[in-house]
Amino acid sequence: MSNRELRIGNRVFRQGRRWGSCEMKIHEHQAKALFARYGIPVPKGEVATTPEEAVQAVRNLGGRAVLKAQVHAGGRGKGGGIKVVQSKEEASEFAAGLLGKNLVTPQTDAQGVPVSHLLVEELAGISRELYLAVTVDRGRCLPVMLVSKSGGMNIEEVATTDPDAIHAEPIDPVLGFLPYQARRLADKLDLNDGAAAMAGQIMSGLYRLFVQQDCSLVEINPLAVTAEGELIALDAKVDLEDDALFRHPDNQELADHTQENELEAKAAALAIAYVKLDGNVGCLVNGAGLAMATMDVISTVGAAPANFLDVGGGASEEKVAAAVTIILSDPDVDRVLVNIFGGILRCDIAAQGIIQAYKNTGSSLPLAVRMLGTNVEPGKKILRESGLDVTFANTMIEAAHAISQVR
Amino acid sequence: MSNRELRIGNRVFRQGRRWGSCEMKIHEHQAKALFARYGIPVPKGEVATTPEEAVQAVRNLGGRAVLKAQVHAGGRGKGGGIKVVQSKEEASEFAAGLLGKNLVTPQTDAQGVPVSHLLVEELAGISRELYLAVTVDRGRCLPVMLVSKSGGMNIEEVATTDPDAIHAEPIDPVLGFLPYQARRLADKLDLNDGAAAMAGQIMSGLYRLFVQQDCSLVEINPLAVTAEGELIALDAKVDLEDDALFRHPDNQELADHTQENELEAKAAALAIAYVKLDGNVGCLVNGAGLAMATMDVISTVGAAPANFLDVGGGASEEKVAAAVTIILSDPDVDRVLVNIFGGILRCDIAAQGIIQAYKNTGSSLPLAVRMLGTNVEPGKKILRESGLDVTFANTMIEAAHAISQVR
Amino acid sequence: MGILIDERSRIVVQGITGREGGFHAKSCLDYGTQVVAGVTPGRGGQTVEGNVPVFDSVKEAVEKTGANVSLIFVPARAAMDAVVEAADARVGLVVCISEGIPVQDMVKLSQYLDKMGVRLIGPNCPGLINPAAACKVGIMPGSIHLPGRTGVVSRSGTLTYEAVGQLTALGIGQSSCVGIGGDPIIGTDFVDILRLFNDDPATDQVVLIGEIGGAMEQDAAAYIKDGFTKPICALIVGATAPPGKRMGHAGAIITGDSGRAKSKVKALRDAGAVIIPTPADIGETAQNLLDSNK
Amino acid sequence: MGILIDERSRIVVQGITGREGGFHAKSCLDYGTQVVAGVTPGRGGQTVEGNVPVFDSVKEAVEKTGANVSLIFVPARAAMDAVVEAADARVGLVVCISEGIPVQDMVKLSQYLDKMGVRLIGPNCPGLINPAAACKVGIMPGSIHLPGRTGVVSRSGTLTYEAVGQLTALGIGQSSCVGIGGDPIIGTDFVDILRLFNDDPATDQVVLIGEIGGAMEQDAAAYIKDGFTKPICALIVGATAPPGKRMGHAGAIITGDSGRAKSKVKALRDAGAVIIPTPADIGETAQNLLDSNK
Repeated sequence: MSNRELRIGNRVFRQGRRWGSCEMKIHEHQAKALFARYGIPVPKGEVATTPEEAVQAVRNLGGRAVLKAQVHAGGRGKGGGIKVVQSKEEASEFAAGLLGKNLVTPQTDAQGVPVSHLLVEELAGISRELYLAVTVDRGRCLPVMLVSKSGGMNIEEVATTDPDAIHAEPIDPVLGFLPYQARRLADKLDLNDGAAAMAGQIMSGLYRLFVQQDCSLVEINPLAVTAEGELIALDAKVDLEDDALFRHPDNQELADHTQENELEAKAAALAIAYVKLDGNVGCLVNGAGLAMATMDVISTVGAAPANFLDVGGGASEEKVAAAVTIILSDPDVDRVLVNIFGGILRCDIAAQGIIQAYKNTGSSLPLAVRMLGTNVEPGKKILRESGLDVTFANTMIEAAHAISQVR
Repeated sequence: MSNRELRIGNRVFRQGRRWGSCEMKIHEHQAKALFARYGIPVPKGEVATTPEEAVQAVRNLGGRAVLKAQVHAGGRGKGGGIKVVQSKEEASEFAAGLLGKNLVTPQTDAQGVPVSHLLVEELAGISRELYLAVTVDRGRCLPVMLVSKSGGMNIEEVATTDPDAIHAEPIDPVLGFLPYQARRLADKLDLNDGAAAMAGQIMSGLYRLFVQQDCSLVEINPLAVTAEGELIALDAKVDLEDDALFRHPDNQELADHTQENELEAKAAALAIAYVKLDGNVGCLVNGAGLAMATMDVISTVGAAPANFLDVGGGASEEKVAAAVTIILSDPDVDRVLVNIFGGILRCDIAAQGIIQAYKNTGSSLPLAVRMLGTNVEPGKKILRESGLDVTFANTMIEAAHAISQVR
Repeated sequence: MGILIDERSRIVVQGITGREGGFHAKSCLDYGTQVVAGVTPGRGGQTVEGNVPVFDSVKEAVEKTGANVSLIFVPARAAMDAVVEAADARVGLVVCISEGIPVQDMVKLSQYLDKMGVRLIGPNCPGLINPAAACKVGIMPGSIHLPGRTGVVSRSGTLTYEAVGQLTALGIGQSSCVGIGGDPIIGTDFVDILRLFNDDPATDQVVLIGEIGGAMEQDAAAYIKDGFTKPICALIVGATAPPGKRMGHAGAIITGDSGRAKSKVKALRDAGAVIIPTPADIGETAQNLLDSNK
Repeated sequence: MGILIDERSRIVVQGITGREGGFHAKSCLDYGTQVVAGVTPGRGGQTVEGNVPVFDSVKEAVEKTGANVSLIFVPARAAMDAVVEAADARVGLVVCISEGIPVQDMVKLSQYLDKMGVRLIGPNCPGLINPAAACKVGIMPGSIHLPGRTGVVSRSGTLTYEAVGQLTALGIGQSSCVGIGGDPIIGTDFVDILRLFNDDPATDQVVLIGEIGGAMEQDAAAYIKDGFTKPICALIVGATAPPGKRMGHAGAIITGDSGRAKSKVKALRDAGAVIIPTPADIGETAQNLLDSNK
């Protein structure tokens, strides 16, 4: 599934955060290993990195299995990243066709994401597919357990088309998730007594995982009811909160940077919020709100931003330089708009960072610069004397007009 | 230290519970093993069950050590249960003189408690002795961290003679124990920066131990400041809450029933609140308050209760019979007063239990019975027809008079 | 009148299909109490004790029957869950008979109930009764009570019955009797109940039964001195409990000593309460108090 | 007048000896703010920025200087501790500039602050300013502000400065400006601030700057419809953020799409707010609003 908010009516269940902060995604097989630690049943499976390992894993599972590409992207099924195989030949062929290649799904860009691991799992006889998740209810400021009988589907779609099919139980952080809440939710899932008790244990484990590992989202979609009436987590999604990773050194090692856009990964490593977009106007802005506003204004004058970029509040000259270097590394960028409102970040620092990046990259792309606030005059002076192709603007809209008129 | 409440002015820090519920004590060496798991520094040491093991342990520690009898009683030092030894001969002699024997301390009865384990520990160079504990503040309904510079002393005495020497920091259960609270308390202990940081870590570990193991009290007395300015827990007290032991199956195995009065242990195993006293009037009562009131009334008429006993609310016939059997097993008892106010416990059930115990033990001790409440008439009828030597009374004071007049 | 419960109280019994829950639900019904529902998960749809419907959840019980007071008999391990379920179902008064709730669970629970504005009586308590309203929400024997104008509040269970028995024997009726429970952390304390009695026009005087341990009686004394306007007599039991005796696994601790009982007696006397000399003198002292305030 | 802070506000800066804390403490002082104390554990006894005394604890700072507002610059990992320390020291208003507090810590913190009745602005916010009182508790450039009668509230930092800059350029002064912060869980939301503006006699109209993500603007719309009595204009930024794009490690998520921005705009317009068409039109729209309500 994609990474957007889940909303039911006017209630927003956070599955993502504002631009400028982040979740760390992990692979399904890593998430399932965490599930197992918290007593949540998962299918028997092995991770394969070569076709030979995949064949051996299929053999270990009795000759039939499901192979699942391990990528940080939803839509794997539609993209051809999941296959049920009935023989080792099938397994070998599928694995060879994916491992070391890029997988394109409806949620990736045209380039796709590299596949280096396959999860090979036993097949389960499924009678129904449920949905189970823990995230934070932004309005109530509380964790919330979400369940639905409509598992296996995109949950945002369910929330839009049939909001009553999703049931939410807020969780008090002192008390934790209580048995009566599990009973209430299990009741919505039409389970028999045994499965309801099992669902209660799974919910309780899922909540403990959410809290103890500092997650922003844990999700089981689908949670299958097997033909035998057992429950099993067929998929697993665990998003770890970046801001809390310092408490979990082990989890930091679960990161897979091959799954990220190169520029975005570079930016992330520097704690710069950067999102690659389709246009040609590179944007250096401080503050997520001002960055979005700048994009809006650029669009207003008929131009197109090449990126969202928030260089952050307390940026140093080096950080600004790194941000500008990332902007200039984007081959789509042929001009740059700077919109800095000095607060914690001082304009003179920003100016020096810009110059440093232009020098280092040898770039000569034209700049429209709008600066205000702390140390604005020294900042402008530094840029004015730098020899760069700078047009100064007093307002956002002036800057947008100026940059759009560059030939 | 003894097991009474700690009170500072009108504030009561719970170190014990009302009669009728209980804490499970564990040995110092077991408590120190828990300390180590929570990062609280303890002296290097070994447990010895024979003089040979004690000698070997002293040798392992370099020829000098402190030997400490492992008993569930305070006042070990005064009772001769602790000794610093400078040679293996000394160690052997001291160990041989204690192991397999009973140790009498100011807090045991004349019989003392058996010593089967010695803790052999390295010696620390001590410059100061501090006090540190976590328990529950009954008034605030919150856990509380207690510290004092007056470590190594009986803390109730400190609380009485110099209450300002004890500093308390209540802990919010949602937030846990916070660094600023550690700084505030460390500040009261006159520690240098390094030791203050270490104290903060110890406090934080002590709180996590308290919460995660469901303790009613964790205490370090003394927490020594060594000559090198390090902190180390020289003694360790961990009381586990009985009511929460179901959550901690491992901890249940830490019980040492050899340390308990035999009748009290028997009663405890049956969840009967029983305390052996000095008198001759056995008391069977339901309810802790009524049991205390009964003792008070017996004293009023010049007689002396042989025990406190609360048979509990939902007692079955078997449980009542067991309670009466325990009363009759006390050689000091030559008469029995029954004071039952039927609520959850019905009088007829109580009557049948009494008769069963008298039959099983073949006892013929006289009874004064006062019964009221649920099913009182059937209860009296059963006793009246039992053939036992029963005097009925309508009030507590009548019953007390009746039993005191038995020859 | 009377406090906390009256003719409008509609009781849901959590754990009604258990042995104790069933026995005492019937006893409450027999006394005249409106026991309108029971709750046992998985037993919804049954009826018990004549025609009391059983529901799977408190929420359903409240929606279907208008229950506004809960009486809890579930095992200790399920008690926190049961109390929170009642609080979340907007039951304003929860009476928890269950004993053995871990103290640290009570710490969490008391935080939560404060936040929710829900009053808990207990745990490990006999409950409360309003004889004039024929409303009994607890395990006390109803037959010993007599409608009247004396309030009773106690930390104890059976000792409360003793007190009531002595009052009734002298014809002194009770406006309300509340057993607040003996655990270290309880939902409602002496001061809370005294405030209610102070504001209750049906209560002329109060009998308070305290004991050694804790400082709740001292807190009560402080309130009596400052804000309580009615005659009150008080008993402290445990004066003869031997001090400082080290207990075995069983009995925990003799938390107080006679000095402690004395300090409570002193605080209460200094605050203006009449002291009941021994547990055998509850009725007589209350009678004297009545006579002297005529 | 103005909201939350004024001439009587006495500021303690937690983390005053750090680079940012020191820089902004000075900037607040220069603006005229009474910065009466700083706190850095272990640095008590020093003075900084002229004669601001540094204390080891907030409690001491409050006792010695009468500080009643805290401004926090400590690193994210220490921020929860700093906020609670301020709250426990009875500081009624806590402004947390620090960013990067884990969401689950904010869950706990918001529970605690509710219980304590302490107001938190932020975290991850620029703070607030009252130009007429020359009181600035935050990191905004003071020079762009002008005393006046328009209130400003925003989820953003620099975008707030942008809004203020446009207002001041047209001579529209501000009664108070509050940046509430952009995190998923924050201490004070749009509705809280709108209520204060509604009751503030010094505020004639309000500029609200929202963005995509969350539902706080919809909540604000509901309140504007029901209870807000003053003219208000609103901007929602992020309309051109592409919907549903999967982000890398860095940027997390584009949480909204233009539809989402549209739904916020619609809710606000339906509630009676005047919509600011683009981020370049904040000043002009506010001017028109002023003119039409003369």
